[in-house]
Amino acid sequence: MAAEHVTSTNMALAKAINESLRRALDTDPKVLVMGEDVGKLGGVFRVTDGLQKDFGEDRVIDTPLAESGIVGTAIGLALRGYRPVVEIQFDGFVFPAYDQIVTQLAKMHARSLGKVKMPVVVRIPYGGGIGAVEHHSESPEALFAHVAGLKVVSPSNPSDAYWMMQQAIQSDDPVIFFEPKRRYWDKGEVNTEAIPDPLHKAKVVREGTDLTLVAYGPMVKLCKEVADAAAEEGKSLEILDLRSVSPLDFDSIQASVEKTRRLVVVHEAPVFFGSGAEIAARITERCFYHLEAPVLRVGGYHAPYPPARLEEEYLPGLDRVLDAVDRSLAY
Amino acid sequence: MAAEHVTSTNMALAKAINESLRRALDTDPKVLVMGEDVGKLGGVFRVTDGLQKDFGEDRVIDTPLAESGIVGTAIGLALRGYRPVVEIQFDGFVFPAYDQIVTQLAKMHARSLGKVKMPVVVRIPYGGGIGAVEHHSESPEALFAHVAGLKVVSPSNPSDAYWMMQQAIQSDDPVIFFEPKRRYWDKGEVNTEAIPDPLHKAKVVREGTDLTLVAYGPMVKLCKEVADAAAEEGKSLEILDLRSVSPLDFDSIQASVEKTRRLVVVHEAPVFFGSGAEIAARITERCFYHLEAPVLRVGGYHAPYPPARLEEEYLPGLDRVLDAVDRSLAY
Amino acid sequence: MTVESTAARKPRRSAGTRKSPSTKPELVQLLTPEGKRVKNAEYDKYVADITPEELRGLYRDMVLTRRFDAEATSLQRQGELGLWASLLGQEAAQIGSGRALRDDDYVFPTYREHGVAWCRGVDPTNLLGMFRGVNNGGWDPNGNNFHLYTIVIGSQTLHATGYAMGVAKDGADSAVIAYFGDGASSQGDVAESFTFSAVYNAPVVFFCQNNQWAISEPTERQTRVPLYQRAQGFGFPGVRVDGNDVLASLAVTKWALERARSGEGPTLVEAYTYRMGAHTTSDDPSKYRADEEREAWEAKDPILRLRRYLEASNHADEGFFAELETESEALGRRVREAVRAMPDPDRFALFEHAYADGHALVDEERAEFAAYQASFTDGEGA
Amino acid sequence: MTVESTAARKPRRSAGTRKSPSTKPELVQLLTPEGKRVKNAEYDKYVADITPEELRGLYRDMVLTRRFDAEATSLQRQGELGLWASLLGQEAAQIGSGRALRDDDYVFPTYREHGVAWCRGVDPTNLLGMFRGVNNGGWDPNGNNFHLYTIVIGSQTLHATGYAMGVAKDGADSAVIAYFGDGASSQGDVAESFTFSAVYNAPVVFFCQNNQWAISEPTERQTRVPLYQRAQGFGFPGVRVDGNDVLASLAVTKWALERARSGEGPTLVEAYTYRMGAHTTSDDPSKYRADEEREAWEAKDPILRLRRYLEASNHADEGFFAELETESEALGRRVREAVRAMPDPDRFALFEHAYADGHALVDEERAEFAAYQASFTDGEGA
Ligand SMILES: Cc1ncc(C[n+]2csc(CCOP(=O)(O)OP(=O)(O)O)c2C)c(N)n1
Ligand SMILES: Cc1ncc(C[n+]2csc(CCOP(=O)(O)OP(=O)(O)O)c2C)c(N)n1
Ligand SMILES: [Mg+2]
Ligand SMILES: [Mg+2]
Repeated sequence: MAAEHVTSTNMALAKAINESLRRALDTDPKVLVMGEDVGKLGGVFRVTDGLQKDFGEDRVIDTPLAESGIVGTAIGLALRGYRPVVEIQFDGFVFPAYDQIVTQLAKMHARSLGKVKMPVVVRIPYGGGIGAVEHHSESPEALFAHVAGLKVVSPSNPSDAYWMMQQAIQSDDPVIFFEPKRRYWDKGEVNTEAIPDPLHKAKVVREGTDLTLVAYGPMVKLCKEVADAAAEEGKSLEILDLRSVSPLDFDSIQASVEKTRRLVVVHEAPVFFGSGAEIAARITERCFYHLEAPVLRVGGYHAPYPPARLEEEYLPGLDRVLDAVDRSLAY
Repeated sequence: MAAEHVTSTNMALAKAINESLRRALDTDPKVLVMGEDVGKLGGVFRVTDGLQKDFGEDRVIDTPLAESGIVGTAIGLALRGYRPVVEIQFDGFVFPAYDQIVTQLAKMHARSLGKVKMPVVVRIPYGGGIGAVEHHSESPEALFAHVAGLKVVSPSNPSDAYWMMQQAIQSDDPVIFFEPKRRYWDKGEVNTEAIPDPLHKAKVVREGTDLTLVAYGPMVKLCKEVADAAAEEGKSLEILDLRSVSPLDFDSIQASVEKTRRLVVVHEAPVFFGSGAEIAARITERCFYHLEAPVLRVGGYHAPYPPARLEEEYLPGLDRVLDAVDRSLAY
Repeated sequence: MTVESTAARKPRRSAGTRKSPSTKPELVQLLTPEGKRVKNAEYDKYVADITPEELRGLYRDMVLTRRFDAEATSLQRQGELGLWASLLGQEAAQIGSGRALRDDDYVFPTYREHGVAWCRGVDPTNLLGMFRGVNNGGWDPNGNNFHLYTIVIGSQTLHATGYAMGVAKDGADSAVIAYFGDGASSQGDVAESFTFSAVYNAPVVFFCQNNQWAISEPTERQTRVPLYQRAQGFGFPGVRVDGNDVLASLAVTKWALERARSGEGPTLVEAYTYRMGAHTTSDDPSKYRADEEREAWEAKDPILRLRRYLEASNHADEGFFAELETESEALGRRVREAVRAMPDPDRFALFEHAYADGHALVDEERAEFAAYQASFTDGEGA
Repeated sequence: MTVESTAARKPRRSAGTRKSPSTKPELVQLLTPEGKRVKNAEYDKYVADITPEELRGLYRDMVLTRRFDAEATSLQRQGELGLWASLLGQEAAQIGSGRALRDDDYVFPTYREHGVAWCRGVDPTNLLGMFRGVNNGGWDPNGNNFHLYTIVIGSQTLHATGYAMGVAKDGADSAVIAYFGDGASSQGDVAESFTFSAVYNAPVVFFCQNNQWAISEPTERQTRVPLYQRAQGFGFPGVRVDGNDVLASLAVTKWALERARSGEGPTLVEAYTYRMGAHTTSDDPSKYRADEEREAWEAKDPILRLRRYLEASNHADEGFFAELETESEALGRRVREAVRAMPDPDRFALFEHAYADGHALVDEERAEFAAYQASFTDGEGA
């Protein structure tokens, strides 16, 4: 990233998305923002705060309370040449729209043999750690990554949130944009004149030699804490922020694992059939002779997301990840 | 299985399910069969043929054309003490019901702290190979296995179809019952007085020493052909019919892999985030020092299910599985 | 071909400003906001034999429900609850409909039916578990024929319909009632529940509390005609009742339940009411609605209205109101204490109840979790 | 509490036998089955200036569509197609509505709108690709403003609504038409499309061909009142037209499109018609419906009806019919030959178009696939 005449501002992740949406609405008249309560309220997390005021009800659209309708009409708007960015209010409420996403949004481009594009972004605040009630803390990314035709991304910090949203909106493919809701209030520098990395490329956020930690979205920050703690014990962990779940940047993971020879994948979603499974399977295939230990996974359990008072037990935390690191290093 | 006074009949897989439903309707007045066209027509595959005639419209219920409604009302009926067996007409049409399945059916027991049971079976004819149009050939099992609260099974032969359906109906948990539609017409012996194996236990359907092939549903038959072909080349393959995708019987897979030291997983579903990923990840963890080669996966590609004239290229076939076997043995 | 013509179209009316083509919808009302009893040829008979004691009972229900609700709101502010969804303003709709039910009827609530829960005899503190974060549903639905709160908007209307289909299969003459909001009316599931219940003639009452708002969206974002009219296109009657009138809510619900019981099938009741508070304690209504609106609705307060009637008709004396005040305070205290004493769940509860018949992976994960916990010297985790 | 009471309930009427509470629904008809032109105060004006040539054109459209359809059915029997969904009997509904459209209007079909495709100028052989299994949709939707066939029942009604919202945003005065069936009316998506289109006042016509059957289920399994009535509860008009009357279908659709164009918002048209053939070539209607029903509908045949009118009014002579016969045969031949010549897709088409902007995994899989294919000595795979 160029360091000259930088226009960098410190802002929270939610605000970075807000600024990114604002820029998109400003520069492309075809961009629309749609969803429940995105207008005057600015969304329950205020991510769309002020946008309706500035761009009008025709561009920033409060929709009826029906997720299938939101995505289904966004598909129609995309067919008409618009670029809708739709908000699903919480992770657990994307399922009424799942049919439209899987059978229509994901397949329309292929079905038309490339004649129609589907530049639709589906924003989903996801993950736990905010003490919410049921359906407000889930991480369903694997359910989208398995579906061809979709792209699935998740930023971990304000700068990525800003730029990945720009790129998602510019993409002619549907992008499921998972926003780490418990990091909405975390601040970071955003340089709105930077040249961003490609959307689907992973980033080494910390170099290390003993073991690779792979994460995305809310778990990247945790992994940094883990690496700090491990460093105190003399262990050098490399951290890869995947940023994209579909496609997965296996090349970057492979490069890191060929160096460290050990891999631990961390996500909030249940381990069973989660991203970690795919990463473990493919990296083991690619790095069979490099791995000193099996790829270990730290994630949610195979149980419905628990009530808030138990979520700290359910979610990967410092100790659980360190435990996996130790187990890996013990091989 | 006891061999004395056997009442064994040769019948097609579809017929075996029909007989199993008939038995359930006959023995438990709380069992209901529901779905689109399940009545007079007997379903588009005739799996429910004759049931409405014999048990009446009150037990075998033609529903409005609305999958969310079918599963949602089945949940209500289960709350009232019924045991509904609902049919989704084809794999690709389960998605309108996905919300009810994931947010309600799967979570109701946990949400109620065990106070209410959800004995609902969701029957889904799945998979390709029948030359059908779009949405009629998919294998979405991973999308259900990732969801805690559901059980996911798939029989490969008439006997298992019969018995696993009995067990699914008797289960107090929701069971997603994937029926290998291209095997509906395959015949096999069904002993209606046998003592069946546990529902979620894998079966060694062929013993071997050089490599383990793991499959379920429609791919088991293919794996047998693969093993035959490999045998001609002097390779001894062991075949495990998983029967259950959630839970997965890792103990049985591990036992086999500890013997053969090589594993290839075959399914029709896309490889990316598919069952093979979970199996590879966990078995590699369990058998790290036993495996002579990485677990290899053969399955669908990361592309929408293709038009019928291309499905043979998309689906795992004899040569593609043999190729994977060779690659594994080459390590 | 590209679309070129851009002329000729009349300027579109922005949605929400569009007026209903029909005339002003009829609103069933038995008590005016001033507490005057008005006659209604159709519905009077459903409350004809109501006694002063029963009227005081309704009043007491509303007061105690409001008191409980206020206590919950303040417990949330004190950090004892993570969230609270207040029913403030909707007491009459809930108590009126709730008291119309028979014990053997079955209720499918949203997350706001605290007043109905009260009528069913669910201990109010049980409602708080999910809002405190100690469980996702803390009562036995079959204990009081009151299903768990459902958060995914609209889902429960299908459960209610299925349950009602089961009631019909059993040959029972009980009825089922499904609560939902004005926002929920847009969900496909609600429409499907209308279709299924009509086709199977299921004994279910759809009780829509139109409290004018779905979080920040006014009802005009969901429909351009009054919601009760939705029913006729599915082949069953819909009626709009003054949801701030407990007597009317009681009468209309009784009528609808009777229809269900006698094999007439589903009915839609739209209770026209107002969410006087925020959507939940996380919400800030000042972002999207004017104070004056709330003030206008305060004049129609459901509790005040019945009190005026009770006083004017001499059905209740000072002693009653004073006693109720005491009872009210006691309820608040009891709830406060019960919530504070509510223990956190054991960490192993994570793995409980995911399945009724067990699941090998859950067993494996539980064992790993136990070993992990045991690995800490203090035996307590970090 | 358990439910004990089982008495008192009247025996339930089994669903489907329940009669509509309303009176016999009005059916807009301009041509009787006998081919007599009947007056209609409201809709006559939409076909007042229709010329004999245009009438012959409608007839020709219907005949050629039926011929094409029959050819496709027989191509399926010959193994050239994997499946065919015949429109037999629905020609008038489709040609009437299809010819009401302007070029800049946009169509969202189901999988059975071959007649509408014909009106849009989509080459009929293009429709066959997906039924042959060489693609999942073989034409450019923007080429003729005719979207791809949609198989997931009801989905396209939301796409149509969104598209129409876009038309309105553009300030264009074109309209959008969404086709769906009687069965589809039960899907939540269709209800949501009614809600969205009403709330945003979108210029869309919902055209429901009620062909009496959803595979084996009669319309009574979907609704207990006539389907056109569904619209009013969402705040827009619904009308039932004789779907076997091409003139009436044309007139009513024109009216509805005009409403859309002039900012009046959505309209529901229920075209009352009959699926004279099987659901698809995979279906066997003898399992669930009586021959007599079909025979009764044959008397109302849409093509016969217009022919009688053309003949009685001397709008067409023997020569016209003879020439059409020849054209018809030529079309059949052309379709037959085109289908037989349709090549199988290249195997690498598997990986094409999954994404517009590419996807690393698809690239990787394509490369592996290529290497795998190349590994065979014959270069052809097994
Ligand atoms: C499927 C789904 N989408 C979104 C939400 C988030 N949400 C919770 S309450 C609510 C508004 C509900 O409005 P209404 O139905 O009128 O009920 P009210 O809250 O006014 O009682 C929304 C959008 C949800 N719970 N479920
Ligand atoms: C969501 C979904 N569920 C089920 C099916 C299977 N299916 C295909 S056509 C059909 C009946 C459709 O009936 P209707 O809407 O009346 O249209 P018609 O076929 O009569 O034209 C069904 C159930 C489907 N395609 N999509
Ligand atoms: Mg509301
Ligand atoms: Mg039909």
